Amino acid sequence: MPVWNIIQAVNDALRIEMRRDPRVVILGEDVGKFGGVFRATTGLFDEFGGDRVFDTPLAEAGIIGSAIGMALYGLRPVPEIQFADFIYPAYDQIVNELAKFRYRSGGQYPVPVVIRTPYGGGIRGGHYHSQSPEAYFAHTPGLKVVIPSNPYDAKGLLLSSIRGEDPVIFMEPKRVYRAAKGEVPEGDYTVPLGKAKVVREGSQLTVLCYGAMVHTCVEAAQLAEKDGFDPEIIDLRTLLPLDTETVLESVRKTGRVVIAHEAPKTCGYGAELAAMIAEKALMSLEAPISRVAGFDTPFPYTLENEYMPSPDRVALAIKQTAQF
Amino acid sequence: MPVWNIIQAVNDALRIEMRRDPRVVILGEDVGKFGGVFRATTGLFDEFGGDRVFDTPLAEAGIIGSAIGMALYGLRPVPEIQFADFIYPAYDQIVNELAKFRYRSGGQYPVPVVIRTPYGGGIRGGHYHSQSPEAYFAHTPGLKVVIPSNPYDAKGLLLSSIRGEDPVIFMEPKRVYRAAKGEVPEGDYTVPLGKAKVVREGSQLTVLCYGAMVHTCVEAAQLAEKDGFDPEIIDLRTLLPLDTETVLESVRKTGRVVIAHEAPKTCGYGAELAAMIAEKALMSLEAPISRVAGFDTPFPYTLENEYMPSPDRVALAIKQTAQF
Amino acid sequence: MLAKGQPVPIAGTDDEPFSILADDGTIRPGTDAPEIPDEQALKLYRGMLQVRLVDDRMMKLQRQGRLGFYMLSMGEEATHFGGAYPLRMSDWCFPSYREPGVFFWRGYSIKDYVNQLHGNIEDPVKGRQMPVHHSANWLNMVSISSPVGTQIPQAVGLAMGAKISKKDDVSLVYFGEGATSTGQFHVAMNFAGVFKAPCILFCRNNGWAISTPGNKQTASKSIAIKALAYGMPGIRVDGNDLLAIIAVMQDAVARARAGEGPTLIEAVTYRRGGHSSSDDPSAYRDPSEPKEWEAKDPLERWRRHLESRKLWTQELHDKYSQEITEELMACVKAAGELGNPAPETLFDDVFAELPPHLEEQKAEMMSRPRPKPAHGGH
Amino acid sequence: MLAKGQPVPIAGTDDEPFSILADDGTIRPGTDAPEIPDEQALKLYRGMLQVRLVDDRMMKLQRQGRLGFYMLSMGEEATHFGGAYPLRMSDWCFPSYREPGVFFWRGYSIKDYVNQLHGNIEDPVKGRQMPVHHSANWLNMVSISSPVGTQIPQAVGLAMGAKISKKDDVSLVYFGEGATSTGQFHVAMNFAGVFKAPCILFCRNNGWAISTPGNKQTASKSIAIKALAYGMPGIRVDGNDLLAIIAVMQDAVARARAGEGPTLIEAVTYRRGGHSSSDDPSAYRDPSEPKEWEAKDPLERWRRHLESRKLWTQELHDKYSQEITEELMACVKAAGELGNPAPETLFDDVFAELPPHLEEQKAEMMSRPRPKPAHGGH
Ligand SMILES: Cc1ncc(C[n+]2csc(CCOP(=O)(O)OP(=O)(O)O)c2C)c(N)n1
Ligand SMILES: Cc1ncc(C[n+]2csc(CCOP(=O)(O)OP(=O)(O)O)c2C)c(N)n1
Ligand SMILES: [Mg+2]
Ligand SMILES: [Mg+2]
Repeated sequence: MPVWNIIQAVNDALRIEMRRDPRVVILGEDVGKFGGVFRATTGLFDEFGGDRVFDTPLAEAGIIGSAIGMALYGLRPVPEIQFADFIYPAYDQIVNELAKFRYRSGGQYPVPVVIRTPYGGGIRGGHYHSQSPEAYFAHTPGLKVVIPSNPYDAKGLLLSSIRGEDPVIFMEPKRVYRAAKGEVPEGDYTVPLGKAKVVREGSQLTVLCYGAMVHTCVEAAQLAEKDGFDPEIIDLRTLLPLDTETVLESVRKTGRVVIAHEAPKTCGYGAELAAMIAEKALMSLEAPISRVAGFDTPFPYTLENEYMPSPDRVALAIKQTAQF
Repeated sequence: MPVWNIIQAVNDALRIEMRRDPRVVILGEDVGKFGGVFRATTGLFDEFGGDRVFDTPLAEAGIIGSAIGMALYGLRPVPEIQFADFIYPAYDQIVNELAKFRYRSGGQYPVPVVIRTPYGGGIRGGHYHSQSPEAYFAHTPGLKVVIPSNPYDAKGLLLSSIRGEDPVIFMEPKRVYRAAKGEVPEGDYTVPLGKAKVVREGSQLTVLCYGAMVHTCVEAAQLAEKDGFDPEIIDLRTLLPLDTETVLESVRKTGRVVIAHEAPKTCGYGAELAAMIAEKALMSLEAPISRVAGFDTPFPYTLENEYMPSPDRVALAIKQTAQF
Repeated sequence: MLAKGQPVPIAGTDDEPFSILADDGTIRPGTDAPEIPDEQALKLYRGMLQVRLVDDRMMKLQRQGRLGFYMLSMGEEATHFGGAYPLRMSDWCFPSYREPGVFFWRGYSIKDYVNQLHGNIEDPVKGRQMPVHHSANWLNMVSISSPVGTQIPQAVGLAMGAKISKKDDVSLVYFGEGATSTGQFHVAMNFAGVFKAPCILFCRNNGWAISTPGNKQTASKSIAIKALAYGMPGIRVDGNDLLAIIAVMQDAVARARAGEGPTLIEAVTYRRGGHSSSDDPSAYRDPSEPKEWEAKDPLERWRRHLESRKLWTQELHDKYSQEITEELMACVKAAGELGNPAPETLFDDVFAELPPHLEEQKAEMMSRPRPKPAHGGH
Repeated sequence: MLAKGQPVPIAGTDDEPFSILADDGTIRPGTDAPEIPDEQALKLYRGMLQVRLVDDRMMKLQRQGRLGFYMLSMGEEATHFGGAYPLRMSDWCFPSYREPGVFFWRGYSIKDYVNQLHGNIEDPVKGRQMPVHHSANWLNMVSISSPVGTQIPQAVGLAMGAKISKKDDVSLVYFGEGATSTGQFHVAMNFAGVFKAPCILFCRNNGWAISTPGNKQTASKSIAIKALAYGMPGIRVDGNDLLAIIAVMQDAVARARAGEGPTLIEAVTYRRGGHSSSDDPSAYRDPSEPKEWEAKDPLERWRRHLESRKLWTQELHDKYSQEITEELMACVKAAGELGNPAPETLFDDVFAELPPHLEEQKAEMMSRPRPKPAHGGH
């Protein structure tokens, strides 16, 4: 099996699906000949031509709006938004249109559009190249939200997303685009949406995370382990629908929870996780639920390392929660 | 003291502030001569003229973008977005610009813009005239989020908002625009941002709510009371910054929490409230935290009464939580 | 003036709208009018009449409190049928909320129409949207949404999709002049130009966007001239002249189908009624204005045209009116008697399959004692 | 050709960009060139040279890993100074990320510039933004943001604000041709037209938006022609001709100040470097293209002009270069030695006052053992 990074895995998934399904088209800024600013669509223009892989004018509302139209005609558009920070001009098309089309038409008009977009900090990008807007989308009924943390999942989840019948916000952790490497089977396979994965079994406390934060949490666990702690780490993989079962099972076992994400704490996805647990497993809890998150400030530039949850910070939360 | 409804109170606040401060200007769709589709700006065009109260072309991004520019020049714009459901074309201007201007400029450029917008269901408006997008804004660092439930607060909070130095999303509960009546002092007074209000003292459990839902919760309390329950009801008034102290004090007293809002449950503002409580007052809790919220579907038309938390539904949650 | 079949000129700055039918219903000399077979000509008349009668009845129902909301298109009916007539059934239409005639022309029944307004159990969109937000996938009529302008990039995208799929289907998208101020209009026009999308962008310039008049909406000399900003033809047409609209639409459709790209059409008309049943136009406009436009009524102009062709008779008109009214009244009665969609249908169609969290919410709802009956339905 | 002081014509479809300076630096016959006093003419030269030298050095620092990111404006310097020169200090400018010359002209120091790039403790924006995102409120230079096009409606709004305040200040807003595809451009242009905002909308058409060439950005014949869609004058000007830009800017500013409304200026130029230090243009464009544009270099053209006016000498050039380089090197050295903003400053300026939840987060951060030193600063 080849060892790939996330970019390669995404690229491979797109290629496989475009070969398999002539309805799949890719559009976005600089995704054509250039292959995207992160090079995730490299080579696809050459293989599939400008009808199926094409650059658009600089207008995210146009990218998503036109993708919706293509989906209505029966295509399977996989638009790229260059950075998640630039998705907001398309926000109306996403939350008022894409998310509601099937519902508002009484089921007449499904619009299976998969929006790929790199998100997150750690690349010295300041607050316009580092945001983690997943909670905005998880709060919007009608959208699925998928965030892989590694190449294997990236490929399998992307294939599931494109083959599904629903709109998906597929957020790619750009900080580990190249750093997260792993074995990726060649050819076709899928990873189902809505299934979390226990990436480290542990007895003492449950760490919930997704995307690049999974790597931070694994490092944190290694630090904590040295001091004798034994956390379980769950990579959620899909935020919506959430794999409540896997989460609750772990929480019921450990009775303690740390949640980590990069997005600002207030009303972040961690709030939903904590609330869900406080609703369904309160009586299992032996310690306050701890959220390690970005601060409630815009994402900074120079101080990004202070801003983003670090392994140290997560490890501290693990220890404090375990010792509560 | 006159008995006014919320529309009258908002109108009065705008008039008072426009008289007091020549920097205040109002802009939006149909806010001029017509006085706004809900008539909240009635009479202001006549009193202050078309330079200070004016209709714009149909473009929310233009309304908020230009309001930011006016604020940079030293004005105090109070733009109206006709329905909160139509705020998304301005989302980029709000979350990437308005919210971050002060921060990103190192404090050089405050932009005190107060966006007024009617929100919420119950007017048979279907999913494009009923949304409650407050969580999107509460999750965005740099914005204050204010939601009055009654005329007195509407006036006092709006005056505080306009006089403050920060951008504010001021959401008005349109279902009770006319139905919520109350005594409103003439002339100037303010209600401070960031202070919740206990609207019903109770010993048994804490109900957290805001906006139109306050009325639903008060009705629910009356129902529950008949069966011998004694809930405390807190009207949050400001969602960001949240009055954590008042909330926690009550929770520590009662040990039980019901949260009610109209917005979809997942990642709604209730998630933040529950998470905050699970972090800071877990050990006081004697029952799971219950969220009574809109379902995770788009807002429906015919079935809106099934969708929106009703007094019955909140009362049931009160009883179940109290009896847990 | 525009001769049919010739390339559509880019609208100049001060163009009078292109017109074929004179006020008396005759064909203006020197214009090359499209030929509309008698049967079709009458069908168009019947269609416009149907919109008029339906609108009238629905506004009454609304005033009686039997409908939650309604939007009239009185005086703008020619834009519906002029747009719809030149299309094939495999073409697509993205309506805004003020073109019921397009639905009817393509085969949407009064029954479906009235049921949608009631949001009852037979509403094609299952009571999910406000009145006038129709959707008919069996007619390639796309679901209407309230946010102004959002349908425009979608229509362009659909046309791009047809082109990518090597089909010669075209899409037609309607919007008001107010919508031209939105960012959506711009990005859509720009995509259409760049991708030479087979799309017809049809602006019903009816002079008002709620209380905002056209001259506060844009400082450009016309809407059609905006086409220049996107490298596509733009044409101003008399929006109350059914024949002229058909002519410019036929040109635009032919060019789109031939791979020659999009066209912006500005149909100059007038919103004679209020914006919606919630609106009171006397608060912001001079009542003499709609009066003036009554004289330019598109239905009456078409009637005169049919008369000049010896097709129209009072008897025929009465027959149509009666047929339509009877059908309408039957549908209204039936619609009023139908119940609401079942509460549990709230959870359908959010996704293709019900995910666990919705399953749970549904179960929770169904386990509760039923709340008081909801409004709507009857 | 445009005569100064006369009303700016609306750009036709195939207009050659307006130009005053011939390639050899002389004034084209028949053009009415603005008079630039000698001292100012030299100051403009020095300014453009400074941008060139600063860019060059900063790219080197970036390549050495001493700066996180950089964006060049090589070849586009005339657009900075041509835009800045006709303004008063009470006027406002909303730059995009590619006009450092406007900052310099208005008095932004190399020190501030370099400190911003380092995000260090003396960065005027406190290390809050990526390199090249300057802000200088003491110069009415508005904070740069990365999202393309967002500054355009803000600039129009500021101009509306000046008008509402009965002041005759104007605003100037810069953007690339890529930005004209955004909804923001459209809503801004439309507001500017409707409100006759005293705003100059300045498009640096440099041919590329990252890897996307101008002809994939829009199908319109020019950017200037888009002005027609908004009822305002549009003008195409040679973006490498400092004098021509000053001329059209002076006209536009005069009309804006006189209450005659906005102007769209399209300055036709070329992005000779990569989009940014992260970009590799060889992946998508023919290297002969930038080569060709080297021959049209704006700095060189201005140099020839000064030479024709007997103002330029090699000695003067060397003196300027040396002065600039010395200042620059000193600033680079100093900037590299300065530390980062203190961690607790993370929480400043989110709001006017620190609310309780940020107070708490700050306390929590400060109570933790310090993490490894952050990047940036040095
Ligand atoms: C994005 C958005 N903003 C505001 C509204 C409220 N609104 C509904 S219709 C309308 C006016 C539309 O005018 P126009 O486009 O001319 O269409 P017409 O009603 O005249 O057919 C407005 C402002 C909306 N639906 N969507
Ligand atoms: C809304 C948004 N979408 C995408 C981007 C990514 N991006 C940054 S610059 C750029 C190209 C801009 O081109 P142009 O407007 O021509 O300006 P130039 O770089 O040529 O000066 C793109 C696509 C962005 N910053 N903002
Ligand atoms: Mg209109
Ligand atoms: Mg460019």
